[in-house]
Amino acid sequence: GGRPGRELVLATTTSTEDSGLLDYLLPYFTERTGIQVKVVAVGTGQALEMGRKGDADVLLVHAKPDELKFVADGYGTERHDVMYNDFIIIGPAADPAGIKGLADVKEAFRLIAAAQATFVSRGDNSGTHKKEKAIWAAMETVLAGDWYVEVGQGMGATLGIADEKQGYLLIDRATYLAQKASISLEIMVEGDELLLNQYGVIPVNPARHDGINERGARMFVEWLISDEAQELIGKFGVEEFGQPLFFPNAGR
Amino acid sequence: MNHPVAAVDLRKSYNGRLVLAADEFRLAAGQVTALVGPSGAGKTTLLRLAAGLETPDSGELYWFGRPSNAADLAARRRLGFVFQMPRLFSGTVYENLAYGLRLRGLGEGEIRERVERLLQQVGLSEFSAQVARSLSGGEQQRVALARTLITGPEVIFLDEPTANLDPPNVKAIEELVTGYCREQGAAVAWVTHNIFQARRCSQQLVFLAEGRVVEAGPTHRLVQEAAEARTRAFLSGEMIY
Amino acid sequence: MNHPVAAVDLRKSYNGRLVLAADEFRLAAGQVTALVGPSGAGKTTLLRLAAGLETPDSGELYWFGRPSNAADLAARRRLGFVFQMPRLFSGTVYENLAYGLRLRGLGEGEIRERVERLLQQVGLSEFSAQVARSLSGGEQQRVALARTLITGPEVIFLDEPTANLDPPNVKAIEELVTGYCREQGAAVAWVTHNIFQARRCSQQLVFLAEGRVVEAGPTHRLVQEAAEARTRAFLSGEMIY
Amino acid sequence: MLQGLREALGMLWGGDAELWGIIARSLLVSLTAVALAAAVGVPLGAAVGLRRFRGRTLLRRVLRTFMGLPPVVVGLIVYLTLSRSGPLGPLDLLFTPTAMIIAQFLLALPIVAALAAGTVEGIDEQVREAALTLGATARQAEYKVLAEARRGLVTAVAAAYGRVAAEVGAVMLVGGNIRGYTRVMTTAIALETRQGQYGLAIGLGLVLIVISFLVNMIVEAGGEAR
Amino acid sequence: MLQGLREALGMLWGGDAELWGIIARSLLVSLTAVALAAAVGVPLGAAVGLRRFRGRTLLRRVLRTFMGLPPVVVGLIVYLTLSRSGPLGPLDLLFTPTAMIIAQFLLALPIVAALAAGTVEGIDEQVREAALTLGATARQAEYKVLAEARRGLVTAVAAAYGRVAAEVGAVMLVGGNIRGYTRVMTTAIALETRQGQYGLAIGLGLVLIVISFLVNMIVEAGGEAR
Ligand SMILES: Nc1ncnc2c1ncn2[C@@H]1O[C@H](COP(=O)(O)OP(=O)(O)OP(=O)(O)O)[C@@H](O)[C@H]1O
Ligand SMILES: Nc1ncnc2c1ncn2[C@@H]1O[C@H](COP(=O)(O)OP(=O)(O)OP(=O)(O)O)[C@@H](O)[C@H]1O
Ligand SMILES: [Mg+2]
Ligand SMILES: [Mg+2]
Repeated sequence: GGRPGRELVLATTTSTEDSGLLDYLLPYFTERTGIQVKVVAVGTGQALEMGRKGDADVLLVHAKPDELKFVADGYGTERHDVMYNDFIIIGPAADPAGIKGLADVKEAFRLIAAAQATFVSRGDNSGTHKKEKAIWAAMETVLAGDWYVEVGQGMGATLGIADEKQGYLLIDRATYLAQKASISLEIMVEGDELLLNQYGVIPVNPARHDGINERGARMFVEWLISDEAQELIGKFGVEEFGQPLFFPNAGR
Repeated sequence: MNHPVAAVDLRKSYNGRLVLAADEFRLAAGQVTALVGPSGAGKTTLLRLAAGLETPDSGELYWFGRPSNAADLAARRRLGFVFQMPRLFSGTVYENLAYGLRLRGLGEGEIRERVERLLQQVGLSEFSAQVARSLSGGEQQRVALARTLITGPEVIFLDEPTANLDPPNVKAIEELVTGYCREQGAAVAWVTHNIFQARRCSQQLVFLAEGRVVEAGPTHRLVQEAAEARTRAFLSGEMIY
Repeated sequence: MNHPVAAVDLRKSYNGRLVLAADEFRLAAGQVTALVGPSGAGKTTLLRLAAGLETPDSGELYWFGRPSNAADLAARRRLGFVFQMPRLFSGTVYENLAYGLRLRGLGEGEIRERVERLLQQVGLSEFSAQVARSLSGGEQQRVALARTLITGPEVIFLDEPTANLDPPNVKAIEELVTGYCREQGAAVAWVTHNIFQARRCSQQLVFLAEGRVVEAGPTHRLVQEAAEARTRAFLSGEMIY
Repeated sequence: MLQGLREALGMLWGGDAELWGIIARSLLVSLTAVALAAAVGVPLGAAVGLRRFRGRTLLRRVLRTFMGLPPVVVGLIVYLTLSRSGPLGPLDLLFTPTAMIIAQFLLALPIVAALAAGTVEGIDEQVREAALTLGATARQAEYKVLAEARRGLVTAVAAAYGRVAAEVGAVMLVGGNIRGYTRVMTTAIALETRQGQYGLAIGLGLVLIVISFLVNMIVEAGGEAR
Repeated sequence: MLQGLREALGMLWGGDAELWGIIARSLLVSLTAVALAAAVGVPLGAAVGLRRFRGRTLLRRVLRTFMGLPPVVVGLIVYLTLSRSGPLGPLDLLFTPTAMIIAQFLLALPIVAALAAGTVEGIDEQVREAALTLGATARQAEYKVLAEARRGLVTAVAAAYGRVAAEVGAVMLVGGNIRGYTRVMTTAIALETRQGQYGLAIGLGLVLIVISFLVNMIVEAGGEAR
């Protein structure tokens, strides 16, 4: 079989679609190449699984260790950095744990745990969740009790819950900015190097399945890390939010 | 005389066709009023109107001397109706008979006693536990009658209650109903196609045809000197079918 | 003589109670066989078994000289059944009559013609477009009969087909059925509680009681010299109810 | 996939406290919601099926349409109502099992009512009349019709249960899928799916189906018994 | 919320091509799925309701249970079947409207069948016997029962339509919610919800409900007509 070479299936995490980045970016790609991109936005784990099963031609995700393993296992042919944004800790204005303005995430986490202040976790093994777990792992906190709420949902939904519960939350800046207007939580901690959120692009290995759109995937990767696309990424969101949502860093 | 049911000028049309126009209709306490007439004459319609199951297009209806009112539960509970086709509930014969008594709040002991007596009277003692709808046609007809009689109504509307019965059973049912009528002073309206039955059991007779009351009066008088040819033909037994 | 339906040793129990045990039962072509007997005797059960609507616990059944087989559509289509309670389909009277003809692939013109003829014969010409289930009891009974006769069956099972009819209508139906039987050479099984009807219309008679064939034979002979007291009592008209 | 099923079964046998907790919570939420929907929906359906009143046809059509209420929309409406900034915010019900019951109740109600209406319409007017002539009040006569329509009502309730027990959109929104508190079978399945754990997701799905099967058996038995 | 509704209606009136495309696609997918489910489910339900065969009780119970198939699980099973690495991979149906129709068909089938079975059981055995004595084949007699059960069957189909038209879990998985290709009303609503556009999500939901209402009216009219 095989889809017509004009179509490409891109599996990606919900953040790229929900932020509007892909709707903004893809028309340019289609114009250049004539290739229609079919975006399937799912959880990170699900996107990788789609790649393993050969149901997507190319992946755009943000869970670097998993991505590297994916390529090492032979499911993908290569991996390129595309862009990054960063995670931030947001929380209620009252700031019961007293973390506002801290530069050290670990210190912030420790204070939250010590105060038993409500903390809302994605709890879904997504890139964001893994980042959060990595930070917790550095200390000996027992993640149990009413204060630690594991919701098992996407970023947007988790943000809604945190806002309702007036809890702290680790969130990617793009999602925060996109929904900032409708919530009351404020930025507490930002800027720690630990909080970088790297996105990568991976063409699925055509050798493992019939019908992978190898050529399309290659063109997509090449275009995404090209100067044109990188520049577009850097401009996205500036008009609306006064700052970019993603920072291009291909080849850097 | 005491007339628990009285109606004036009842009219009913279906889809623009007038199927009943009864100037006067009364049921006397302690008497059986036979309703006879051709198929489609309006006998069932008249019963249904008189029992409040159907709303007349016009006319007046009185129950126990007062304007009828379907919301008047107490009055309605003094009426009983046995449909032309038995409409038994799912469940056993016992449950069918017990239903009306349960509604009236009787205790289970009293219910059992009454059900057993009634079933015996209609010859169905052994069928108490049988699924009612699996009974034979004639058996179902008797259950339907018993189910109504058991509630002790003062007015009973019977729509061809013995149509599916053999002669001995007809005899038993006739005796049961006329006995009840006499003893309880109940008013009975009894639709039948059997002229012998009408003669045997009724004191009053109403002859309907094409939606109109052709003739009405005491049965013995009409049998001897009906004014209308059709009534005479029917009552004379000239047509015994 | 030609017997389109013949059965030997038919037995049927419900919930362990034997309700029918008929050693022999036959229907002769061109003749009406009356089935009489008390309510619950097993008349309906016998008809249903003979028509293949019910499976006997044991016994043999032959249709047109061959073992009966419900899957044999051609044979089944030569049988007709009129139920004790009319089971009309939703829709109009016309649609009810047309149904059997449509199944047989007749054209709409032919259907209309036949329906009109049959409706006239049962006195329901004006009711063609009425919703069948809104008819009066006797009207429904006639539609049920007409719906079966219209298919031209060679064997007809009639379960109390005139129970809800007035004398003139009974007369008309009797003439219709006996005429059909004679002219078409059809075999007719006719359950009735009316001894006059049995005498008038049947050549053969079967008297059932408590699930057994008490007596069977030519009607005129049984009327004169029935062996059993019960049969005599019934046939003599001593019990006219 | 077999692997996932094995894993799910292993958790069951192994007495995995979290899984059993999820199962218990699912049953609690869905059964409560359906019980409430039956309590309101059966009388409502009976009224629509049996009574003649203005707007009856419209109401029936609305109920039928609402059999297809999108769970996400119901979830959103409940969400916005219970939200801190919503009219019922002070009750503090958002992200609780109660909120999930409310949402599932709203989904189940039109299903029970519309199917019940259809069922009682099928039972002949004759039953109602017979009951009336035997001395029943209008309400008692309706009840008799319902009793005769018992099997159909059981089917209606089973359909509603099927809908809500399988539903994920509404409970996800108003419950929040909070681990140990509002996580139920369907939201757990959705979570496993998002993580690409298809085997485990299907395994949990099979467990859910088996539960539904058992619930159905019990409900049916209840319907036959009376 | 009103704002969102206004926005949704504005898009409708404004002839927003994308929205109208989504509506058309939703109708195409759900109506096709339900039509297929009716074609298979009505005869299946009739068989379960009317025939006596071994395993009938079990089959009926299974159908009832499957009224509650979790959409996500059905979606996953269809996904794994149609996946490139699944048995039907070569057909290349994943993330197509066809895949969505298959998933919704599987969800609708048990609903149609179980409700149809309940409905025909309610129609008396008497109708079937009457048809048989008038010369119907076993099949024709069953058809007559179905014809008498018409209104109940319409309700069954309406219930199934309601289920699939509102369903999001299965179509999201097997369709992928691809813009302009497999995005339907419910997946669009889910997307808006994820983006926090609650108003617009509810607006779209109301549009979906209005569509269901119209579909119901048409289906009902069809049921009365015959
Ligand atoms: N709901 C209805 N719609 C239309 N016509 C009706 C309706 N009910 C009764 N009719 C008609 O009204 C007439 C009188 O019916 P009714 O049942 O009162 O007759 P009846 O005297 O009881 O006849 P039978 O002896 O056959 O039972 C009949 O011709 C019947 O077709
Ligand atoms: N399905 C059934 N289950 C249990 N008993 C049954 C069933 N069908 C018939 N019977 C019983 O079998 C007996 C014979 O029934 P059948 O209908 O043949 O009587 P019948 O002679 O036609 O009576 P009728 O003149 O009252 O119609 C009755 O006592 C009836 O209760
Ligand atoms: Mg009548
Ligand atoms: Mg009989």
